[in-house]
Amino acid sequence: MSRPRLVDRKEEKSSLGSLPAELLIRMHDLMVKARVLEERLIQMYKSGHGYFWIGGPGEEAFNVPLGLLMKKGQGPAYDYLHAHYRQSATLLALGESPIGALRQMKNTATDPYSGGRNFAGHFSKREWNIAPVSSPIEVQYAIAPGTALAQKRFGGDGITIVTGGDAGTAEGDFASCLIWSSRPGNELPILIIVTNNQWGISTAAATQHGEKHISDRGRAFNIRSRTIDGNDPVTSYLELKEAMEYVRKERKPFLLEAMVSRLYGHSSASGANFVGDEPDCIKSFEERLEAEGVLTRAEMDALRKKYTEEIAEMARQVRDEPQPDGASIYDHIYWEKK
Amino acid sequence: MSRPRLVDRKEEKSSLGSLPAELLIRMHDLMVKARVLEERLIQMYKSGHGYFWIGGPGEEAFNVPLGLLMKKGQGPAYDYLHAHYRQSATLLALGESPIGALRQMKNTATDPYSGGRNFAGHFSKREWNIAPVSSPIEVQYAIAPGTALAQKRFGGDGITIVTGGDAGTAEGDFASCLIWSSRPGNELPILIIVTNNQWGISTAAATQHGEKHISDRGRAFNIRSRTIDGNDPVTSYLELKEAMEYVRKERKPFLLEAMVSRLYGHSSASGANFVGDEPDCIKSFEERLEAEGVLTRAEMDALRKKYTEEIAEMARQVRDEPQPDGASIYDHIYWEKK
Amino acid sequence: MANMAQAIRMALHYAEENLGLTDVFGEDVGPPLGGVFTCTQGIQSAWNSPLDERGIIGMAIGLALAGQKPCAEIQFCDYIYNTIDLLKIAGNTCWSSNGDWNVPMIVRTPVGSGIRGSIYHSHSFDATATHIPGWKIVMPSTPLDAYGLLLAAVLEDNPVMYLEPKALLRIKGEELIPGEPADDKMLSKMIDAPLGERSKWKPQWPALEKYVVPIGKAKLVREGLHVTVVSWGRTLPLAAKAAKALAENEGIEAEVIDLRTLWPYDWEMVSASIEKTGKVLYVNEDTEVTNFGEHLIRRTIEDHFYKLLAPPRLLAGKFVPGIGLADNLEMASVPQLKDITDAIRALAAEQP
Amino acid sequence: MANMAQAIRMALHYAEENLGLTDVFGEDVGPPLGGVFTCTQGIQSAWNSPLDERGIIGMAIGLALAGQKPCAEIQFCDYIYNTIDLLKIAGNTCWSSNGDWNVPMIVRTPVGSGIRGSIYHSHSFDATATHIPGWKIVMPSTPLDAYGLLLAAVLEDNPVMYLEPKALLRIKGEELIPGEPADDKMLSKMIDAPLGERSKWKPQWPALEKYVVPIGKAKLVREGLHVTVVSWGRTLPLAAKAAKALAENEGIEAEVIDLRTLWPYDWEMVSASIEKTGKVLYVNEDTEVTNFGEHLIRRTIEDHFYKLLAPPRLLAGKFVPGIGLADNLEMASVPQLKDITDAIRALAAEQP
Ligand SMILES: Cc1ncc(C[n+]2csc(CCOP(=O)(O)OP(=O)(O)O)c2C)c(N)n1
Ligand SMILES: Cc1ncc(C[n+]2csc(CCOP(=O)(O)OP(=O)(O)O)c2C)c(N)n1
Ligand SMILES: [Mg+2]
Ligand SMILES: [Mg+2]
Repeated sequence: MSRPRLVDRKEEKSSLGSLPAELLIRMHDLMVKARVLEERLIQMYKSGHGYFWIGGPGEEAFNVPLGLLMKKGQGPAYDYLHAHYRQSATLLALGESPIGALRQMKNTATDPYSGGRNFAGHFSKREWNIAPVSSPIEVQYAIAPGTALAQKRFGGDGITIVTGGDAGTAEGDFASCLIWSSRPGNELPILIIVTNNQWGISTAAATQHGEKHISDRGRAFNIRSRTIDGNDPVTSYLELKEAMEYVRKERKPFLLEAMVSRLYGHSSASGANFVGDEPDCIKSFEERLEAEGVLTRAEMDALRKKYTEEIAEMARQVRDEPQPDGASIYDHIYWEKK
Repeated sequence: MSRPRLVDRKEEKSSLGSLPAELLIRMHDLMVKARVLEERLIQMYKSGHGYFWIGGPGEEAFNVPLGLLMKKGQGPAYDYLHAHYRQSATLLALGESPIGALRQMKNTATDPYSGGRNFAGHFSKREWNIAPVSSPIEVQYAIAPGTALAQKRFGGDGITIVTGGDAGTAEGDFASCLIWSSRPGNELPILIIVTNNQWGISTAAATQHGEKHISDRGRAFNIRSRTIDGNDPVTSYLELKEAMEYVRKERKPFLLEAMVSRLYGHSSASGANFVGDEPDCIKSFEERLEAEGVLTRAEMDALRKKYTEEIAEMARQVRDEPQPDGASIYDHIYWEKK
Repeated sequence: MANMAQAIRMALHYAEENLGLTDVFGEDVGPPLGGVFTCTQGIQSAWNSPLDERGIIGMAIGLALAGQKPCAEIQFCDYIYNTIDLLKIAGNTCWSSNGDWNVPMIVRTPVGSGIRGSIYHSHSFDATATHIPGWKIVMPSTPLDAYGLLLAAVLEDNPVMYLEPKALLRIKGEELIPGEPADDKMLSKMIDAPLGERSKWKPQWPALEKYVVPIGKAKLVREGLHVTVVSWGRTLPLAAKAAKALAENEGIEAEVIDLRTLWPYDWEMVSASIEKTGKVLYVNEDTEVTNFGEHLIRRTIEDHFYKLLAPPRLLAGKFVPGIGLADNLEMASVPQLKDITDAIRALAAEQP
Repeated sequence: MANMAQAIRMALHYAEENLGLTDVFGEDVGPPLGGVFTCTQGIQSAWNSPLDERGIIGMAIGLALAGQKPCAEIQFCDYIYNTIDLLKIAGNTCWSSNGDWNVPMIVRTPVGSGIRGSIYHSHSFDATATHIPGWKIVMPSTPLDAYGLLLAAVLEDNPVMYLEPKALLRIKGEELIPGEPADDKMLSKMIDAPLGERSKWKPQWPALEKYVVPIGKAKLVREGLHVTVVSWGRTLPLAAKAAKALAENEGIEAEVIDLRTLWPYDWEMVSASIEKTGKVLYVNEDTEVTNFGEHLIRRTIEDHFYKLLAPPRLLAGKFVPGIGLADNLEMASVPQLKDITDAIRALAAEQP
């Protein structure tokens, strides 16, 4: 895989100055919060407080702006998110408390996303149009056009957002998404995102993918397509904003590929250790924030400490929460009218 | 769908003179033979000598050269064909007798392709590397990379050819074929063909496909790709030859989209009547052959008459052949060593 | 009387007008064709999709998540087998999200043999469908039930698999659908699209009424004392016919139950009948290994073993890779009238 | 002794060296990982594929058609459900072409619960696989059988589904694989890839010998007179353990059969045992509706009804949409030691 092509913003780093300091600080805050959460989840796994970890450290620079830019609410007037399992940062940026993720890690009955049934990172929140994350790779790309069609019909500016990894684009569902999103006269308001970390578990993208950029696959369908540096939160914010505005207004699809890192490997199955040889979006962002005088090192250290403590406290709380009952397996097989 | 883009040979009709008269006559002969066969199959269906017809009238100008250019034989040194259900002309061009198709139409025990089990047009001939045609649309695109990989490994110049319709490219298997054929360092010797008749049963391609040309989908994978006029046998021959030479030599994939006609509608389910408003490749080829003095009208009429009689005679023969026994349903569930 | 294809069409019309059905879609479902079996002709909300079954099921799930009420069609159930993972997702979404989301979608698909459909237009889907949790699965054998079950499906909050026995789609019913005109020629003029050019055609719908066949309720088709026959779909009318002839000619009184809903099924009715007869034959045309009828046999054994007068029997499709095109092959592969008659007779005669 | 993952690895090695196995492939099957359960570490012909199960099965079919001998892996059987149509094609190609082509391919895939795999790493595939004609289906419960069945699979001319009970992959065997060194530490040093950097690592294979467990032969794991227990995969060792304890503590003598091949299965052995005991319990962990054990019950009823001393029983997974992550959920969803013990005890005690 070649390096990301920064279509408009060329090779130079995006300038922090293109965003207000307040927003930069907010993004940084959320990125740190998300990282601390994921590191806590890993620690829980390592100390036996969960069976499996998978999550998004290394994708914060992209996932935080995504959450900030989403139109949050329930129903077709608002944005739908069909996420994959690396998007805690998006959820936090939307305003979710980290405790839900901790509960799911510990598979407690209180887990708000699955009641202790599903793995970490498998969010679901109907109240905010967060469709349930399911483990099979790429199925969300087959499903997302459905919410987008409902929105096309509804009008307004609500859009559908679907995300997944690079390796998964080899599944036919990714192609289905492109096809169903670009039917002539029935183009859908859908932002099709690929977070490309250049790995599928142990398999390097370069060994399996003949595409220079995954986003090139959109071109045959006349879908506006772009590959960006997802490790830069400023680029991510600006590119997402532009793409989302296009989708909201034109009611047409946009394919956005974000180059990101996978900072703790694939999952707990591969050890969940810090990899060290991939760009760390928080580290580089913090260097820039410090260099440009937006935040001091001390402020940033304090922030991380604050979140570490807060989330550690939540983890302690979760530890004592009850596990679901065996008999509860029969609950919710069918819908219970509310 | 826009008109075919004749990449190299622009808008002008390909010249008959670019091929020797002998070859033109041979192609014409086979095209007529194939058309007469299909029309006989339709007639058999209409007079109750078969339950279902589907086939290739309107694709002869492309399918005949394909058969002529194939390297016929068994095993990886020869070409594999993963066909769909409109390719009688390819089989005839390879040297197959029409009687097999008639037998399959009449579902006799003598049907060489399925012993009376499968629909018309569902060829299978291991001796010539013709993989069994199966009804589910597009699965051949998932399977074909397998024979191509065996050939890559084997060396030589045998290639894999896979064909299917335009509507079917919406299935994920078409995308899978592009991906598996273009793995970096493992590119496969495969000629990926789409015969685009701009319809899927009753559904116009223009209503479902945002692609200008289906062949554009190859570009993202750096697959050499082209759309040609499949109604012109000279163009088809030359383009196929070029594409096949590339695949044979370079051992890399090529995506070829041929614009063709569907002269009797989708199948017997839609009536199997002549449609009249689509280009008829035999008619236009015959006009050119006559104009350029390659064949006279009388010769061509005689040829058609000859095939009509020969094939009618075969149909009469087939009429009296036995049906398979009920008890035979248990035969060949598993392989019987030969 | 309407045939089953017309009944389905009328139900879709009633549902889009009155029950909030929003999308009827799939390959060739919209104009001009209105479905390969004409089931969706004249439906306002019918539209053609790309040729992509995974896309179709995915679209239905997405629409349902967004509050729409979609009814997707898979043109033949033979082509649904690349979507089983998505069907499983539709069936597990409510459970996996611990009751947060539901997926109120319908999948309609023609099943079974009877039209010389060869290997890929003859499949049954009973076994595979009933092995997927979270769905409700129905299969009418009469036009009136087709109408009533489809209305029930539209009113459901959960995914419903609506299986259409293709051999019965063109068979006229014996009961009027509420609102249907008594004269079928008139009905045909009103709601069947003309052959050929039809771009300006519009159906004239009769004043249909609401008629719901509750999901989960079987139908007692014929009363009898000697043996219980449980069937559904194409084989049900054959079972009824066999039972009638056996009663008239041989004094064998078979009780015939149309299961209608495969899941959750009406065990109460089946069980009561077995209680009475002590003998049960399950008939369906799916292949016989890991067959849904085998589940019903297990259930029978669990609840009735010590009172049975003979082993519960299964008559189903042969375990072969396909249904061959030639007559002899199809006849030998799936239960025919004679097979069913023989099986009932043998079971009735069976003595420990 | 080797564990099952090592046994599979050794079988693949033996087969690529001696039996013409050409391709071992799938997601993360090649270097550096050698499979998520290490089953393909050090295999010469192992290679990584794109993340595309349909492409994997399609590739295997194509390779088999071209005279290769592929062994494809689906990383978890939970992810095989979008390929059922292709599996059906692999199973029907010989029949559809009237014996013209065969498809000698293997699909290996881990199945079942036992590692807290939550909804999508706990599926069983018995029911779905046994409903597809044209395949042979095996499922070892010991490393030695894993070795012998995999060699048999490579020698087969037809598609073979090789199901790996994931809970047993890391369990050491009690019998030596022919050629395996007696010391497992030594074995591990020879054939387990080191953690971390391993790009230069090469396995040192022991001098393995040919050992074939014929497809279609079950194994009598324990003799007994009171009740027959038929199981396979994860639940088999539990059944054996339960039987042992019941014999030692309660005088209940259960005969335990490891079916090993699900299709075509060894009815001769099962039938003879039922003949002897008059009571049979089928245990598996797939969901219990339209379950392969229900087929075996039907078969039992057909052949043994009048001589049975109690109804044949099924103990299987609960019919819920998934296996939940939390301990309590997994334990409540699929048979555990206690459930099996209770079921054997109850059946042994059952009196008409
Ligand atoms: C259909 C399916 N196949 C296989 C898996 C096992 N699996 C889980 S994650 C993964 C790799 C995904 O790679 P990518 O799409 O690039 O996403 P990433 O994890 O890198 O973010 C695989 C193969 C799965 N979950 N679903
Ligand atoms: C998987 C699958 N879905 C649906 C069908 C039913 N069907 C048969 S042919 C056809 C249209 C195919 O159109 P296209 O791919 O363009 O090929 P053409 O018939 O036009 O040559 C459809 C939908 C099928 N055979 N297989
Ligand atoms: Mg990745
Ligand atoms: Mg077409």
